Formats: sequence, C-alpha cells, structure tokens
Amino acid sequence: MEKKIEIIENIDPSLIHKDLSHPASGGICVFIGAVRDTTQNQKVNSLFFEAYEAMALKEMEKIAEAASKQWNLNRLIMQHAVGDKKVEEPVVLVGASSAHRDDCFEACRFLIDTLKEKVPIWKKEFFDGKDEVWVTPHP
Amino acid sequence: MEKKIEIIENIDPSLIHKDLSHPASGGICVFIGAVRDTTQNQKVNSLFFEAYEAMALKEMEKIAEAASKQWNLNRLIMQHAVGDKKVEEPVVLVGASSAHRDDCFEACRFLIDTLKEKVPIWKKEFFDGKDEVWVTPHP
Amino acid sequence: MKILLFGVAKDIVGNQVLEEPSFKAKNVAELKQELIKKYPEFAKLSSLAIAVDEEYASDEKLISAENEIAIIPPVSGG
Amino acid sequence: MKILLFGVAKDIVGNQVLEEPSFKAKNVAELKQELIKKYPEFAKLSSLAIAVDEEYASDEKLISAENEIAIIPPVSGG
Repeated sequence: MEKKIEIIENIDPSLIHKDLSHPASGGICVFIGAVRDTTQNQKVNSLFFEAYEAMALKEMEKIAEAASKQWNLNRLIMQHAVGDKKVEEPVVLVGASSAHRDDCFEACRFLIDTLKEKVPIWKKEFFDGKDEVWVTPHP
Repeated sequence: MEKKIEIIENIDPSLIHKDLSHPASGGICVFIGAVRDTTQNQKVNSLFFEAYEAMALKEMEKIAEAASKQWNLNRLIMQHAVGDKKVEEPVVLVGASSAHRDDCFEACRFLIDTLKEKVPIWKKEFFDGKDEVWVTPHP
Repeated sequence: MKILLFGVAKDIVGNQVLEEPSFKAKNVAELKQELIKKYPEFAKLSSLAIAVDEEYASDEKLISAENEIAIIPPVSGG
Repeated sequence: MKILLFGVAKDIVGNQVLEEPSFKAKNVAELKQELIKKYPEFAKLSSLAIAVDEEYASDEKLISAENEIAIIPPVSGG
C-alpha cells in the first residue's frame, strides 16, 4: 500500500484523485473536514490548529498501518492542516482507494474517527466579540 | 439543499471541494468510482458506458431527494460519465456535505449503492484479445 | 409500438429501437410476454424492467403508442 | 525536568515549556500527581495523557531527564 501522511499549512483537495488513483482501485472514498461557521450555537470566525508534529505523524502512521491490516487498500492519504483556518477551509483530509467500495468506505471512516481520537492536534476557536478558547472535548 | 446532478463526458474530481463546500458543513464525504484493470481475473482494457439519459437524470433526482429527507445535508453531488473510459479514469462521483460527519458518510454510501441499483446506465467491458461484453450483473 | 433499447437489449434485438406493429400488449406484463416470446434471450436476464415515460413501470401499468417505452436490462452503472 | 506543553496545557501553565527542577517523578503516574498538585486546573480536564519520546505512555512508564516528555490534553483535531 502506498501512503501519503502529512501535517501541512494548506490542504489542496484538488489533488484527491491524483493522490489516490490506482489501476487496481475501483473505488476511492475521501473525507474532508472543514471549518464550520457555527459551534454550539455560536458564530465561529476562524480556527487555529496546533500539532505536536513529530508525535502526530507517528500516530498517523500507526493508524494507516492498522487500516492497511484491516482492509484491502491500494493507496491511503492522511493530511492535517496547522495554523489559522477560515470558514470553509479544509483542515483535515483522509481517504483510501481499494478494488471494491466496502473497503475504502470503512477505512475512510476509521481513519477520520481514529485521527480525531488519537492524533495530538489541538483546535482553538475564535468567536465574534468573545475570547478565543481551546476546544477540550468532554467524552 | 443545493445539488448538482449530471450525466457528462468527463468527470473532473478536482472540483469536489468547490462543489460541496458550504459554511455550515464541517464534513464532506465523496466516493469516486474508477475503471479497474481487472474483473473476475481478466485484464480489462477499457469500459464503455451508455445511459438512458433523461430517465437516468430523473432517477438520480429521486435518489438525491430521498437522501435529503433521510439526512441533514447542505450540498450533494451525483455525476456519471458516459462513453469510453480507460483504466483509472473516474466513471462516477457522488458526495455530500453536512454539519456533522455521520450524515455525509451515510448519505454518500446510500447515493452510490442506490445509483448502482436503480439508475439506467450500462457498462460494456473491453478485454485483451476477447470479445467485449455488456455487464449483466446476477444478483 | 416503438420501444427504446439499451445495453444488452440492443444486442438481443440487433437494433437500437424495436418497432413491432404486431405487438398488442395493453400493459407492461403483456409486453414482457410478447418480448420474451419473440426474443427468448430476454428470459435469461437476471431482471427485465420496462420504463414508461422515463419511469420504472409496474406490470399493471397500461401502455399505448403515445407512451415512451424502453426496455431496461439489468443496470450496471458505477 | 523539562516538559513540552500544547493547547490548553500552555494556558494552564502560562508557558510553552514547563521547566520544573523540583519534580521528582520516576514514572508517569507520579508526574501526573505532581502536575495536578502544582496546577490543579489539570484535574478538571476530561483526560490528561503524557507522551514519552513521542508515544502515549502508561502510568507505569519510567521517565528520566533523557526522555522527551509532553503533556497531551484532550486532543481536538479534525
């Protein structure tokens, strides 16, 4: 399995097909997470993402490895952005390609769910006329 | 919900984010179906797709309508290509964007599964040194 | 009666359109019977649907020369 | 002992790095106790993990000044 794993300034979603296409892949499934204009009924202006980069890349490699053992994948991508991100900008992109669509759908869902749970990246929310806050999810 | 439903010569996967991005969408899920180099252990050279276009568009509209009732979606796309397609070329692209990722993942899976079941489009397979055949799936 | 053909249905009939003045079918079920009688290959398909005016039609659906009628062999898009 | 801080942990400590010569922790569990004693805000987080050499570490994991140690407050990527 070929993989592309990155922490980058700007995610370019126009490269999805190029990054995941493979002659043996009949299916490509991709998830893009983007900045939403509202959270818990408050208007969001922008987000800021900080990563513990060396560890984040290691955790992403582990997740990719786990996915490649569980499903039959030809290519895989995991990218997370850092820095300031405006509404609609992509902040995370994960995806996989496989011969049949079950594998790429299930792997794609696993990649984003596990990334959100394990990868050391933190999000700060900026609101209109209010202090910014680090998001500290309560499970 | 905004939607884009098309039968076209060539699908351009680089437009995914532009076509599905929305200020209220935190998640975008996309599935691309592409030509695979092998089917049932035979090497495939290319596929040819034919559509009953007017009816195919009506069926795609119905599927989009059903998805918009079942999930909370902001934007939706369904595109199917017609004509000759080489290995790795996209032949179908479906996707949706939503506030939370459950909706876009489930809707995306529903869109491709239902399209394959209902939309009047037919595929012919071209092999090395053998006659081409219309694919007539046996359930 | 003029019937649109797609995919493997074109190969079975050997044409893109089937014009069959002898067909007397008043509904979809009768049309399927006439089709299979004239072209037994249709019976071998895993499914045989008829579209009337660009919608899947039930066996009871009435048909006439004014309708747009199409044979829908098993679809294989995607 | 020098500890890397991220996200809300930086706000709690008021710095990007925590240098705490008084910490005597020999393992992760003891480090968490010393942290919470000095900065009670850490006890209010929904989780508090420690990374040793860029890996999540169990409470039993031994630590020394040679390790790269980081506080991992609840992650919120994606």
